[in-house]
Amino acid sequence: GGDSANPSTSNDGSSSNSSDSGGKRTVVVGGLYDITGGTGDVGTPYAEGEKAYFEYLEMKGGVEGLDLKLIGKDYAYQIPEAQKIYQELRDKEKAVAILGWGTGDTEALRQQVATDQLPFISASYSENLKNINESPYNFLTAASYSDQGRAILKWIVENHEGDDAPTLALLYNDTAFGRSPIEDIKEYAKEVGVEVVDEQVIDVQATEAQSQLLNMEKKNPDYAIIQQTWGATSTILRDAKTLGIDTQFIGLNWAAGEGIIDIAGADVAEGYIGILSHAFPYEDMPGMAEIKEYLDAKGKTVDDINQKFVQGWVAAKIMVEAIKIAAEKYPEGDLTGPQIREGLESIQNLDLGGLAANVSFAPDNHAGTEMTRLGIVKNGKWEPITDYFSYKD
Amino acid sequence: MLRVSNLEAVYQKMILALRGISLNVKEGQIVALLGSNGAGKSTTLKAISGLLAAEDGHITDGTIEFQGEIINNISPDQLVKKGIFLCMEGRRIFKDLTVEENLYAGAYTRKDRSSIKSDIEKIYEYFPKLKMLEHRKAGYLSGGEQQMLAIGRGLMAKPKLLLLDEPSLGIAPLLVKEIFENIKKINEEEGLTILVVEQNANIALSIAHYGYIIENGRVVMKGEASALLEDKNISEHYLGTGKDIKEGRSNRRRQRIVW
Amino acid sequence: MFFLQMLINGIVVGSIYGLVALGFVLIYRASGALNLANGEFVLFGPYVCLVIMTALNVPFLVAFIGTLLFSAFLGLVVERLVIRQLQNAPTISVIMATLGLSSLLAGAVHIIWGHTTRTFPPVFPQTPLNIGGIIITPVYLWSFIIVMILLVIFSIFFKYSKIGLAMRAVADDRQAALSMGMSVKFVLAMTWMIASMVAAIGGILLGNINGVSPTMSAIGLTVLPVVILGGLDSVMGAIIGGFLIGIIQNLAGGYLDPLVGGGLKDVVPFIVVLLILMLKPHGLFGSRGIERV
Amino acid sequence: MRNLFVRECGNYKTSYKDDMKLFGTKSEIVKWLFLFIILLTLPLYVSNYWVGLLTLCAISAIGAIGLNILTGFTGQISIGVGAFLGVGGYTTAILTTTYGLSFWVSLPLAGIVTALVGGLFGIPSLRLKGLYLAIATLAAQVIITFIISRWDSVTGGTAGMVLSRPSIGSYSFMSNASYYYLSIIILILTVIYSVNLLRTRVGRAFLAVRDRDIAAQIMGINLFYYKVLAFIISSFFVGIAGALLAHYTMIVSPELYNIHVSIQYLAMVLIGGLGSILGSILGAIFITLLPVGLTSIVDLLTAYMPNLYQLFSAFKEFVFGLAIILFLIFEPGGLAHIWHNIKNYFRVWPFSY
Amino acid sequence: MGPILEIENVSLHFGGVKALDQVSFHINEGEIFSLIGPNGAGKTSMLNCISGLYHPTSGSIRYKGKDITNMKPYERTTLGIARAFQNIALFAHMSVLDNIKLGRHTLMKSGVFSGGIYVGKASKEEIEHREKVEEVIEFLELQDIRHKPVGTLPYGLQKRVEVGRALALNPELILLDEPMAGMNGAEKERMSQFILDMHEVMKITVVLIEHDLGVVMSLSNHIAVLDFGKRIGFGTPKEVRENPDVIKAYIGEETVI
Ligand SMILES: Nc1ncnc2c1ncn2[C@@H]1O[C@H](COP(=O)(O)OP(=O)(O)OP(=O)(O)O)[C@@H](O)[C@H]1O
Ligand SMILES: Nc1ncnc2c1ncn2[C@@H]1O[C@H](COP(=O)(O)OP(=O)(O)OP(=O)(O)O)[C@@H](O)[C@H]1O
Ligand SMILES: CC(C)C[C@H](N)C(=O)O
Ligand SMILES: [Mg+2]
Ligand SMILES: [Mg+2]
Repeated sequence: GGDSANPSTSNDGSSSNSSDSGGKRTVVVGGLYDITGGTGDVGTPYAEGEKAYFEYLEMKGGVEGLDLKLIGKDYAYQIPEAQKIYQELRDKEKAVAILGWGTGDTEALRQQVATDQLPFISASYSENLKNINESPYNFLTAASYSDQGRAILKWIVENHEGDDAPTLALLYNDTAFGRSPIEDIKEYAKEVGVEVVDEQVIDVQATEAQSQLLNMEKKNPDYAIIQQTWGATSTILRDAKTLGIDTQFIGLNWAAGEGIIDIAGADVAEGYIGILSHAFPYEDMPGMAEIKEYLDAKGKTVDDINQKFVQGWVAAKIMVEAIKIAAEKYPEGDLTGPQIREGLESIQNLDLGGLAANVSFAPDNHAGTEMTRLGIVKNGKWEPITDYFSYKD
Repeated sequence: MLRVSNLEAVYQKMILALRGISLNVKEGQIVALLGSNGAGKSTTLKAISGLLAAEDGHITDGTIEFQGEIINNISPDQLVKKGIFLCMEGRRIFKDLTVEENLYAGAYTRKDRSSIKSDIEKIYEYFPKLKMLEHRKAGYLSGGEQQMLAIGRGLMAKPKLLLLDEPSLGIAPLLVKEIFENIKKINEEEGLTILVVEQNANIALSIAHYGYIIENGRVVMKGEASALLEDKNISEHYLGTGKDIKEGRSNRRRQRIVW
Repeated sequence: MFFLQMLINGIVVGSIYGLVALGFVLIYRASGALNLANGEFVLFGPYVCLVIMTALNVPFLVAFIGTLLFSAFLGLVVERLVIRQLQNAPTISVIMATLGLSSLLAGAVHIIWGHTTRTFPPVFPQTPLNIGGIIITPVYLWSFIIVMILLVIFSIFFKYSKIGLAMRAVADDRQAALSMGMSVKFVLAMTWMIASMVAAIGGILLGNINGVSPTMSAIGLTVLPVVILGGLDSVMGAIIGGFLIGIIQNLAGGYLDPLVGGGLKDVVPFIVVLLILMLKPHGLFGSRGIERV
Repeated sequence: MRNLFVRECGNYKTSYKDDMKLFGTKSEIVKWLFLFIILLTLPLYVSNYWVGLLTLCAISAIGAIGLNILTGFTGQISIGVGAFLGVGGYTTAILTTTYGLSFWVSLPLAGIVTALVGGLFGIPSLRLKGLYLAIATLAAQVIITFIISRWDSVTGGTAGMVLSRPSIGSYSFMSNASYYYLSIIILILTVIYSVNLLRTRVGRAFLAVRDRDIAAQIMGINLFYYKVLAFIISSFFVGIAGALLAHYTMIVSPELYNIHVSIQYLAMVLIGGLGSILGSILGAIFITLLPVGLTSIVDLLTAYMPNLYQLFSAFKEFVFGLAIILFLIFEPGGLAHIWHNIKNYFRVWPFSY
Repeated sequence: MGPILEIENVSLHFGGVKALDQVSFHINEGEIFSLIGPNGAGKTSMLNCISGLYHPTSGSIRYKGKDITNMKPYERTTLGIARAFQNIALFAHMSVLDNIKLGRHTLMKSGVFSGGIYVGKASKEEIEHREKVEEVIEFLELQDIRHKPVGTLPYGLQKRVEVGRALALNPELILLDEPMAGMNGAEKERMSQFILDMHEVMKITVVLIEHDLGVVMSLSNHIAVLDFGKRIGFGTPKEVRENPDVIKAYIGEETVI
């Protein structure tokens, strides 16, 4: 069984890795989702996006010569559970590639993944995963958290008004996810002449953050970068408004998205800036055509999905792209992890139709892109304020 | 008033504690229930007051009839409302409640809330020591003080039938006498019916009208209290030989009284 | 000023803690068990309230009362189906059962309402009050008031009502309580109903602050130090403990965080509790277990 | 405070007595030998996936036995096992990765370091009891993980550390089967040790401390010593389990050791049976495999109704809770008790109706 | 023989309550000594001071000439002081055997290592002490119920197991708090005889709290009487019986003994 993009063939028992079911080669991609855990609010649409892309492929007749399946399971954002499910995907479902989720579990699995030679695309854009030696099978499909931070710094330097050097605070939580970009941001800030005046740790599940914000206020930073999820970000924005703090808050990609406006309220979110690593459904991008086609077939509209859905869709699409390349290159026998890795590594400037920055990989580069863009909440809606750009430009 | 017939009870579905007990308590009487350790006295009282289930015990046969109604399957709190109250063995006072609160707890099911206060004063008259300890947590009381409290709590309930399980346990002799005199008095003045389990057969029979002796879960003897008092076997078994203990030792080893 | 603002913040946040802690105390008093599903009881309240408000389009107050009724019912169901079945089991089994319950209820919430965060239509005024430079959000002020009212109600309840006495008796010695004619079933049912309602109130206030999402149930664990600090069986303790932990958290956050690189807010309550317990093993107001031989 | 472990009435557990009978008769020795052989040959006939799961079960069982010594036998509830697993895991991570020590040296050291840390957090047991003590161990959980995630220079902070599988000479325990053998042998040693310990003097003292500490004192038992000793012994095994787990998953990170882990372990000993070694093992298996079983059910269901995946995931959570509750209601004695009932049934077998 | 235990001006206060008030007496080695008095007089509190569960507010306690006033309870056990409680304090779901074996805790040695390994030292010790335990079981005639969990036994038998557990300590001084409560005449006689055997055969010094005056008078060599925490009488049974204070507070005028 398993959650399958291909219901017609999923009944034959997924454990068979037989190279022909109807003359097709079976390729199983494993998925680790957070549906019921702490990040389920964004994890659910993301997982849906991934599944949707596989369903869409199926709808369009699938990939030539392949029987492509996505088998995903909920690990509720608990690392031990992720490890168990990963084993299940590897040993029972015979997955040859994985679509993952959190920073903690992705990092926890990276060595195992390397040993098992399973290419792994995670929703975590932790800079650590770029390191080819430590994580030879991990791939990043959007700008890393650190690169996002650097992009923000670049934007700040370019847009800062006033004579003094811009000052910056960092707000994050005490998890692998939260701390991932902090050192890099501090280093880069020094480079570009932004002064990091304060750091505050705010729990992912914080229901208030007043003491931290008051502390921050003492340093009176011009900007504050938030590396959090929707819940904590909304708490920060709301408390900041309550306390009348006029710092410009800027969130990394998980601290941006529709949820902020929904939870914090449009008036609180107004003026908040965030990294928009992926397109919103309402943005008129060429890449949206596919999604709309899929939604139409399902009797849904773009209002039923959000940016995180798009994000999942894109991750799945990149993985499938790599599988296609691998399948072409190795037309015989079962597709293996290393072959798919090769496929990924040969992706060059993959056009995502504006849904995200184009990605390229190489054997010595698993970071798909450094490009990202910024947006602002205006009239209760996210609006891009830059195009995709790299801090290196 | 209370008629127990052929009662059989087991604990944990395997330990047979009562093997067909029958007894009768008439309204206004004091009935004494005697027997050695493990005879099933406490079990009988628990069965009557519905408290067996809490120890994983069950009535497997026989009936208990109270004022003409079969009460085998009535829950203990209902039974208290019907007027049966058990002063459990081992005191079982509420340790974390004060002495006064314990007495209030005894009166839990009473409707006449107004007279509770004065009844508490009455208990303090019976047991002046308790008055001194009024606001102390009951858990700190000495063994005997706890026993007084347990009896007092039973009296507070103003039941129709009071079941007392070894009220004299751990009570100093002077007070034992006093307690039993009080029991007698309450019985006479207020017509309270009492079924009392007691090791101190002498004193129990001296105030009781009727007595039962049970061994191994069966009634082995019954009769008017006065008659039982005079029975030689009984006095030897329950009151001791009366001889000096030191003298009677040579022939005591492994001797068991078999009924 | 900074200090004062921290202090006030602590008190207002603490009042929510106290409210949630109260739910623990109630259950503990009647059954000696820690209700580890308290966080999930907190969760149900705001969801139900939200549903009533939006689906039936009734004003908040009506929905609020409806929620209380529902919560009482939920408490009753839980007691009937779970707690009552464990009447003769050791307390630790009951604690474990509440843990199972927490997973079950969380699952139920997920099934019914999904994972997205919802927001309350503004019930309390949104503009913060500025009292001499100290800023307070009205929701917090309300929770403070409600906590105070509940403190009075429960103190009176435990001291003077028959059921209050019965609750304590039942917790002390169940069999003996039965022999007093106390219906253990009734007492437990009452307790769970009340505790569930208290949790719902806490949840609704919390939902008004941060929106409603399944992660809210984390408050259940957050307030454990509060309950312990105050003393497991003390209503007063729960509330004062709530204030204290709220204040300590904020002061630690305010003054110590900058020294250690942050993150103390969630650790400090436990450190404080550990220290205080070494001096007062039953919390500040908890009653000492009685052991006599 | 009331004793949390005692029922309101006189039920009793017989597991302690049954422990005494271990290896009693010839036929029992044969039986255990048989079981031993089955355990050792298991990887030959089950899939690699199952070998992996069984390894996790074995490792959890070691930790659960450790916790049961503390909670089941000595009556001190601990909600800090997660962090103690972490202490074990980090100790071996630091010793092997940073200092290049061999796994075979660092494994016992991980046990010892955890034992010391456990003993340290056991000191409050001098004054605390029951739920108050339980919360003190919860404090240990919070404080230890906080320290781990902040002590960057040693622990690598929130990013964690990477470990490698142990090896002897050039042979590395990289395969699932080899690691399974390693874990199962350590589990067997743990079982033998703890069964013996608990049926002798120290074990009786533990039980005495659990049931009536005042009477225990009069028996000459130094309460504080035995309470802390229980923490130490318990933590030793938890530390060993943590180290084994760390080398198995080859990573340690603070998020791996959160309170959910602590609660899972508590569930293991409760579902398995308090005060029962066998129960700890069964409980570990149950809690490790239940989610796996539920996942399979969810998978089955979604094959037919793919759109309801979300619902089924939540359903899994729901059923997990339900399973625990039903379990407690219908078998408060735990899995160990069920096991005994089955055994008794077969003992009298053709004559039981 | 000289005093084995000397109580000197012992007071014990709980808040305002004076459970013991300047109590002094001594107990001679090898005698049966009884402590009597009305309920709440402080008898159990006195035993608690002797066994170390309470520490006197003032005063001192000497055992064999050694000051033990501030010793921990478990340390006193090793000196040979054993105790049976008024409210039964057995380990309800352990067997009679294990309960009594527990009494031998201080006499055994196996620890964390030898116990865990079992083979060798620990197993030898277990078997050795099992024999001692069986002696106690035989002495108190508990053979039939050896393997029963104590919790299911009737009250009277539990009391006997409790005494057995104390005996298993090989004590020199045994403190018995109302060991005959809840027993009928015949049963009391049997318990009395056990006590006499302890005293005569095992040469144990016995301290007895008991409300049954008949038993007390016929067993004891000396008696101390407490009332409201004060010592109101001390001496041989005869002296005590004739002490007017004692008669007034405890025995009652007309009680015939
Ligand atoms: N909770 C229980 N579980 C199992 N067996 C029990 C339980 N309570 C009592 N019994 C058994 O039932 C029998 C009768 O016990 P019961 O307590 O009724 O005796 P009793 O006459 O009151 O004795 P005593 O004078 O010692 O109080 C005894 O053999 C006892 O072992
Ligand atoms: N821990 C304590 N806290 C408060 N008061 C106590 C404590 N222990 C004993 N007392 C009080 O001290 C007094 C003496 O108690 P004790 O138990 O020594 O009496 P006793 O002589 O053994 O009486 P009994 O014959 O009833 O057992 C009692 O009034 C009791 O309430
Ligand atoms: C929602 C996020 C917290 C999850 C994210 N993918 C991570 O890095 O962990
Ligand atoms: Mg009895
Ligand atoms: Mg006493």
